[in-house]
Amino acid sequence: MINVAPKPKEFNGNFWKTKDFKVSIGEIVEKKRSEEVPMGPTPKPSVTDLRSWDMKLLNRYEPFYAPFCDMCCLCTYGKCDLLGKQGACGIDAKAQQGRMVLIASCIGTAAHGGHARHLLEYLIEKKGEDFPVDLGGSIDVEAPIMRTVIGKKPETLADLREAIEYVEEQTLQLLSATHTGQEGNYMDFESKVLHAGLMDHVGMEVGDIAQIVALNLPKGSEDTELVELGLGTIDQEKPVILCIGHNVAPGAGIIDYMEDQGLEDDLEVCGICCAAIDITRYNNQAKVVGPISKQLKFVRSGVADVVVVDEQCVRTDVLQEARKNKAVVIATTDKICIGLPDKTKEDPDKIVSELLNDEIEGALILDPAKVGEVAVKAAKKLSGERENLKMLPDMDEVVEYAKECTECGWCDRVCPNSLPMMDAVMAITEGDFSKMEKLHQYDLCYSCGRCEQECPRDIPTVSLVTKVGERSVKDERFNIRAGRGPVQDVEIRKVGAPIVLGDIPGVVALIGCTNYPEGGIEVAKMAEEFLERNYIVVTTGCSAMSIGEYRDEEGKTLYEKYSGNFDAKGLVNLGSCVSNSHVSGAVIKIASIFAKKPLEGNFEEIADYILNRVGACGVAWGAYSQKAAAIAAGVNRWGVPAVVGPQASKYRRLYLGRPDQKEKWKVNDLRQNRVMDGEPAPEHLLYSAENRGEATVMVAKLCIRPTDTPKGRQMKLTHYIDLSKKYFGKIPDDVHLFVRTDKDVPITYKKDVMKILEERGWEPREVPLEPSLMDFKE
Amino acid sequence: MINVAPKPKEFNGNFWKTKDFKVSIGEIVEKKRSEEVPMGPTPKPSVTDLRSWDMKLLNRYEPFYAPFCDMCCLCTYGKCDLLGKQGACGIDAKAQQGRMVLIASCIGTAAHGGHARHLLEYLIEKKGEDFPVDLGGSIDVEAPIMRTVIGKKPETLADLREAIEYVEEQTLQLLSATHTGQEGNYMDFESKVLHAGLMDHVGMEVGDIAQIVALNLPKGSEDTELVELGLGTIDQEKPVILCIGHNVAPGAGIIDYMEDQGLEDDLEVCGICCAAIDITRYNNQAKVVGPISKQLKFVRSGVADVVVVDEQCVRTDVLQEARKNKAVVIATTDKICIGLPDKTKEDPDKIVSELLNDEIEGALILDPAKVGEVAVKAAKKLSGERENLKMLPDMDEVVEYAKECTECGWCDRVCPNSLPMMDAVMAITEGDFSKMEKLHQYDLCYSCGRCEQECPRDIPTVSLVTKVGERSVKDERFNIRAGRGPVQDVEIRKVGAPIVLGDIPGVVALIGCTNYPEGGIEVAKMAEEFLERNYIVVTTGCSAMSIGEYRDEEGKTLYEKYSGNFDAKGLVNLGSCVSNSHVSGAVIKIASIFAKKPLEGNFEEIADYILNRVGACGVAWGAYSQKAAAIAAGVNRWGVPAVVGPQASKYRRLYLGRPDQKEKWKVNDLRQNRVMDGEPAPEHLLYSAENRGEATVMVAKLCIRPTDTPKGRQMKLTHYIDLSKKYFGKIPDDVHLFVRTDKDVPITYKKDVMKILEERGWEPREVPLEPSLMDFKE
Amino acid sequence: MSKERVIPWQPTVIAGPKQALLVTPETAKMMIKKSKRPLMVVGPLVKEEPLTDYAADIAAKWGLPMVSTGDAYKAFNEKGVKTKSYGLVEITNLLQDPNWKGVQGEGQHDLVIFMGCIYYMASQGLSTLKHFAPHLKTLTICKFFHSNADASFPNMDDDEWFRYLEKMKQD
Amino acid sequence: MSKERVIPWQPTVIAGPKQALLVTPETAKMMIKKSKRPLMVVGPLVKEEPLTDYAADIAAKWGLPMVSTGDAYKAFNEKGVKTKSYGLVEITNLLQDPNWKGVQGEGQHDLVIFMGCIYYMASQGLSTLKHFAPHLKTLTICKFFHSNADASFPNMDDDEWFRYLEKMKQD
Repeated sequence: MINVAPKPKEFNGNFWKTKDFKVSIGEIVEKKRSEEVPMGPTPKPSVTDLRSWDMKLLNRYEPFYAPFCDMCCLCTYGKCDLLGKQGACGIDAKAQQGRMVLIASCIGTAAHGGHARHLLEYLIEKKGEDFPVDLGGSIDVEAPIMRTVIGKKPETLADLREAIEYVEEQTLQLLSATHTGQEGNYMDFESKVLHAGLMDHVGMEVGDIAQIVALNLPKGSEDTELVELGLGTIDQEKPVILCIGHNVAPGAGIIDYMEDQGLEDDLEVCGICCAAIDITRYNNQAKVVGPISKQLKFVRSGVADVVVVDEQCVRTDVLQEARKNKAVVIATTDKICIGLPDKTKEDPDKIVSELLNDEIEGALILDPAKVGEVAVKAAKKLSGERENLKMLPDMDEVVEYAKECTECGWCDRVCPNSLPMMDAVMAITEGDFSKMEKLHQYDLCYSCGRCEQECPRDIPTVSLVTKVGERSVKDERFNIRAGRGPVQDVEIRKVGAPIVLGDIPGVVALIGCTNYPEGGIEVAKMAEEFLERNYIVVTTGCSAMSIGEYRDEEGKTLYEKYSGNFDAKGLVNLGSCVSNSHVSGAVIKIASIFAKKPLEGNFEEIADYILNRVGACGVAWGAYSQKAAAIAAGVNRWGVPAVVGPQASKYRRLYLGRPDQKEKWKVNDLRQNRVMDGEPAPEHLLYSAENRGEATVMVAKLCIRPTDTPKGRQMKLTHYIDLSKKYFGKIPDDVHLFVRTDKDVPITYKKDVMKILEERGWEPREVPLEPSLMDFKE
Repeated sequence: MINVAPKPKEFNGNFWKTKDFKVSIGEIVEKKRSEEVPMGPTPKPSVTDLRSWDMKLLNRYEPFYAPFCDMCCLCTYGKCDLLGKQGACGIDAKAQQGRMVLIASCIGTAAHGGHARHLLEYLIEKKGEDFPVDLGGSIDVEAPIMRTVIGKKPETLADLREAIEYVEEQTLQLLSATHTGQEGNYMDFESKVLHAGLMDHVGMEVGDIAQIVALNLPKGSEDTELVELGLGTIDQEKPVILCIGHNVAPGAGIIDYMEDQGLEDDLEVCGICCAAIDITRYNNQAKVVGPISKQLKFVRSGVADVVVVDEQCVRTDVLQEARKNKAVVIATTDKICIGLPDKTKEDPDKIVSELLNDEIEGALILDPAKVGEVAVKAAKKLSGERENLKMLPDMDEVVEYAKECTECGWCDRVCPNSLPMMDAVMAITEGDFSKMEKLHQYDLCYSCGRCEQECPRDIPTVSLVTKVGERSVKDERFNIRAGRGPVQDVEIRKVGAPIVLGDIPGVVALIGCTNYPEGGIEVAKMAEEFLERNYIVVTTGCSAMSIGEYRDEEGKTLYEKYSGNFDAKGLVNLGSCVSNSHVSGAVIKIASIFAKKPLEGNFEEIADYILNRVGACGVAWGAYSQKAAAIAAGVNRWGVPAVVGPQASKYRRLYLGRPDQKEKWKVNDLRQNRVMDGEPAPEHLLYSAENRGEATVMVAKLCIRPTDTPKGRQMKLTHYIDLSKKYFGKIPDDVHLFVRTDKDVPITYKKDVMKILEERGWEPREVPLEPSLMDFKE
Repeated sequence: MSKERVIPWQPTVIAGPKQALLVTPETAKMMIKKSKRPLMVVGPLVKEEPLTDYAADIAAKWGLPMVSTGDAYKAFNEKGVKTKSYGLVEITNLLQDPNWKGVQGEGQHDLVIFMGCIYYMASQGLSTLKHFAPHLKTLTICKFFHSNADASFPNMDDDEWFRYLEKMKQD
Repeated sequence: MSKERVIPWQPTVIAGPKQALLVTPETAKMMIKKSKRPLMVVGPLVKEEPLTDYAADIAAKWGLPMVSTGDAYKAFNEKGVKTKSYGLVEITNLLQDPNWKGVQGEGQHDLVIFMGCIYYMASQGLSTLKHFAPHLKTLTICKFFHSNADASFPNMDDDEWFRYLEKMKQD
């Protein structure tokens, strides 16, 4: 790390004291810059403007559909059975799947875009439209997505508004196409899905940049502080406020109020999901409970006195669950009003009194500052009163409940993961708690609660898991490096060449939820595996938390073991969900900073560059929601492949390549102006793996790119073969596809590989100099 | 008709010659007007700003859910069975239904809003941002929806852009709430549905006003010309261009090109769905084929040489169907690209040649002017070539096909309406074509094609219906009054009092699709029934067409028989789908012009006024799509009830009142400042009737309002009783609920009603002077 | 045809794991006998004979109060059969309210027998009751299998159906 | 439990009117015998004994080429059983292409027997083949009823399943 950039302002527990001062760090950016940049062909592309690029991608990576339902129920002509038939509107099964994926992607885009707009308007109200978008001196190419897509760099918060308006406009157009009697072709639905994904990335970038600059979150510093994580870190003696969701504003309101009142040490503020991440970016004394899989267990454990929900990934039964142990629920955004009375204009003390006297079930408070005051006051008052509340059944009761079990087995059948809940319950009746404890460990059971809902004897299985697992909770003391925001330009300058040439074997982005049995530990192990192998590992959201919940043999978390640099062996926590924009942002910056490609209006050229040259791969192992669909579509359109977990097969659509079809891999060599044979690199755009072993091997393979130097390719193939041997016990069957000339053959595996090459009748082939899917220039 | 307003400029076949001249009619509107108006409490309301109004409505008209599926399949936790259980995210069955309705309403809103934005940008490109929104001298309160919701009147096309941006922003926020882990309460989902409906109405108003002013469509004239309608009106000897969809631009492009080239008499331009309506508003020489139920039959009949599809309500198999008889398909918007190559930048002659030589399957042309040139040239060339193409099986073949039938009966079972297709097919084998002809008549079968898809013997049942029905086609020569756009202020001035006092018994709006067995004739008969009874009947879209397809005993269409005035016995065709905004617009104008309520930012007061005073009722008899859901939610939020057909039970949700619960009908008398007993008027907000008889009686009942004068009430009750006697053979059981004092008792039925009153222990009750759901002013 | 008898008449009405119990007239009658406050709902598809008679006779035999939906009231009224007229969605809405007092004001019903409503609309109404009216059972005696009911006759042709209805009139 | 045997193991996998045919080992073997180019696909859930043996023996008995998914290759390889390794989604994608030449390059398969893939993921893959691969039949011999297959064993406990598998090894 020689090129250390000027560090952004320290963020710490006291920074809000100065948060109204505008701080200038680094050089003043030349205001006219964006005007001088020549504009590419597609600034603010409409739905059809990038269709030709989409068709190139989609012809190579054909949509693979797995219908989740044979029928369509979207209009009152139906339901129509589409199995081998077209519906009453004429639609066929493939188009219908594409349509459902488009709806999901629009919903995902709406979640991020809606959040970004909401947050932006709040921040503009606080800071003014002209508040500068200044990410500090070490980041010059701020907002690479907006630069490319919108065609200019945002200088102020108002400029971000222009970007989000564009997202809103386009998303409405896209959603419109899902109406009955609109789009009818699956390839066009997919093109629209990809556009929705792109809009999602613009929306996420708007959201994160707005909060970074206006709330002075870390601005790309590689050594943000370690923040406490885990149930064991929460001091249950204090009043506890739990924030669930994704919007930093209410959490910031709480912290601001505590600071104003000098109550920093009197209460615990903790978070679940991205709200946790973003609150700790705002203030590192807040604590992270963990990812979404902890939510029902933690709420039911009764530790939290006040539960503040904002938006996204909040259990819709949170009110009902919190009421069980008399915790107070405050809803804070229009997204989640859960039927609560709107108390935004009410006097805070009156609200507190109504809440505590059970006059209202909870409160909807749309003003973050008022949320802060009410939450703190309510928590302080409640904390004492709730002390003697029995939150969970005691161990005797657990046994009594277990004895109710009739072994009908429906708990196992409705479990999304077919976990052996019945066995665990029955074992308890015999005094064996280990099976239930196993379900708790590493969130093998992510406590969705379907077993409990199904149980004909009303055994509260989630409470049983929670109670039995309780004894290990005190040991759950981990940490996470606070989300840093975007990657710095200097880092890109340093790693651009090694990535494009293949010397750094790849950038692996572990993102999204970890809602998969043992999903957290599996993500952590993937991180460890690739870190040990010199990959750059970036992470966000629940994956970033899950990685922090794992300790290696020496008892260190990976955040303690590895640096936060965007460099080989760097473990980079970018931040929350919206920080996923910095994943695509980083690869775009490689094109911009390293390859000096102009970004503005140049989507296709940039995406083509990334697809063919930047060995990056996303992993969303436990992703379950529509946001993940949109994020994946976005990274895919930027040319980055992604691997998802088995449950993601229920997203209905993957993008799979066909390595057996040589013609699919032809590339245009733009340097030599001719069509050349290529290789399946990357082989798939969106791939669902059945288990971690398969996923790990696939990630290594998907980091291969046509522009790898022989040295780089050797290294990538070595990792690919190593991992294949580890998980499959063999050299991969398809290794010959990725050997262009004998210089590519990894030295360690030379003999084995050469034998395979011979068996397969391998012949060396010419390496394209500038492989591309773009048309030749006329 | 004394107060005749200055007529808008005649529209006719030649008007485009002058269409670039700006025409000033009537007085110049005072520019400062909008600035001077005091602003109400909710300009540009956000999702939660009107929540309190929604809760008032929803508490009275509780959501009634009929799940279409027990499961939720929206995230990969699932599918979850919600029957008596909550899902993995915590959601319950009611919230899930609300969520699905919100998704549908957002999609519907997106269809109109997306269309409006797309059209607006096209028109701004053509006319400039500063092109004035001038609806002529007889309309002063233009854009009543925008005035109320946005808080100002649009002066230019650019002002419309501000309105549509607001729609886009809000819709994204609403869609966001459908994401997994967001809203969790069904009442809040419904509040959001109502907001989506409101956004839909803003979007529709933007769309229609933009096209009216920029394309100089009729501006509220009550005597627009009659336009030819029906298959029999099309001269099949000429080349035929068929436009399907909702966007006027490509159709206008075709007509402009024909005019430029002097080809007006050489080709037939006709339309299906709202494109037909809007093209005839642009040029009255175009012809209307009919509503959506004709689509598959007409395409398959092979009459059209070129099929131009734009957006909405286009069969997704249109390409496949058109290809069967070598018709050429041109797609013209991003909404429907159906996999066709984008030829927007190609030379028109080259496109024509590629199309005719089958080099391409069809073309996507995003430039309306180019669509015009290509469509006309292709039609002219194709027309001769296609002459000998066998479009439909001949009658011998029909019999041969019928003989294939094995009487498995699955055609009947998959028919959305359980029509007796099998019997009709079998009858043919015995030489009896009457049963099949019956299916054709009045579009009893609306030719969705599911029977055909299901048939194990591949009998092309739709072709059979089409062929057998062909002989009656030549008689299908009807007319429709061209869509007039908004209601004029002078009309409102005249009818405001009679409507609010009840002297005009009601405004019945017959809107949306007529996709219900015999839906067209049923809608026409409803129109006739209410016209004869002095109601004002307004209509739009496919309903307006269907009304034109009916002739009374004297052989007259209702358009010939009744005037186009917005007055008692007036049959007012407002226009296309987007003209539905003028339905809510008209009732808003009653509040504005007659009651002098300020509109700007005053949503709740206006809606409350409408709910309690304006006896209007919508009917969407054959509505099947998401747009209809959004439109209905919109009229409901404005306080207008709606009756939908039986198939609309598949929309999953109605809003039903409970006349048996007295406390639900209490009103605040704002004049006397006290709570008073009320009456169930209107009784329901959204009601699905099982057949036309039930619907007709319900419509009459739903026109009753608390502010009816005794005379008005007598009249309304007379109609209600008349119709109940006609369809049910009895005086309604609930008539006593609507008699406030004995002055309300209809003279004709005095004896019967008095007897009922006695039986029910009826007591007279005080009549509120200013009944309202709004809170008392403090 | 055996499988075809017990899948929804409109096959895509299938809504989830729960399916109606297939019943014979005997079982159906047992349900009525066991019920404390049964109700019969007849729709416009029984406006024609012999269905009006069957419906009226069955109701008379078992002492079932009758609700007519759509415009079915008229047909029954003309035969002197007393029914109470409701919209199908109205009566369904009332039936899902545990606090509703029933058509006779004596309390919510515990069994509702449907006959002759439009198939898909009845399916939707039955779905409402399946989800939100755990306090009552639904039985359909149409010639169509209604998977959203608690109990339903199978899909049948007219002949068989009439035999079923005939049996419903007897003890 | 009779009904519970022939609804999807995960009950919400129910996708529409079409349901798999319930088969016994006898019928399953008949399907294999009738097939010209069968293929067996084994997933990671058969990595443990006695399942690996069962799978290998059945394949050997009927001369079925084997594809292993996930990381199942290793378990079979270690026993000396030859399988070809594919991702479950990869092999499904190839199977839905009528022009694919099959694992042995001799032509697309006409029967695919699945065993031991993650239940819901297999369901999804079977849905793909149900919709888009009319050229082949799917058979599952897991202990779970797979409604998206053309033919499936019922839901069973281990004992019964092992008896079924034992029978699959015999003529």
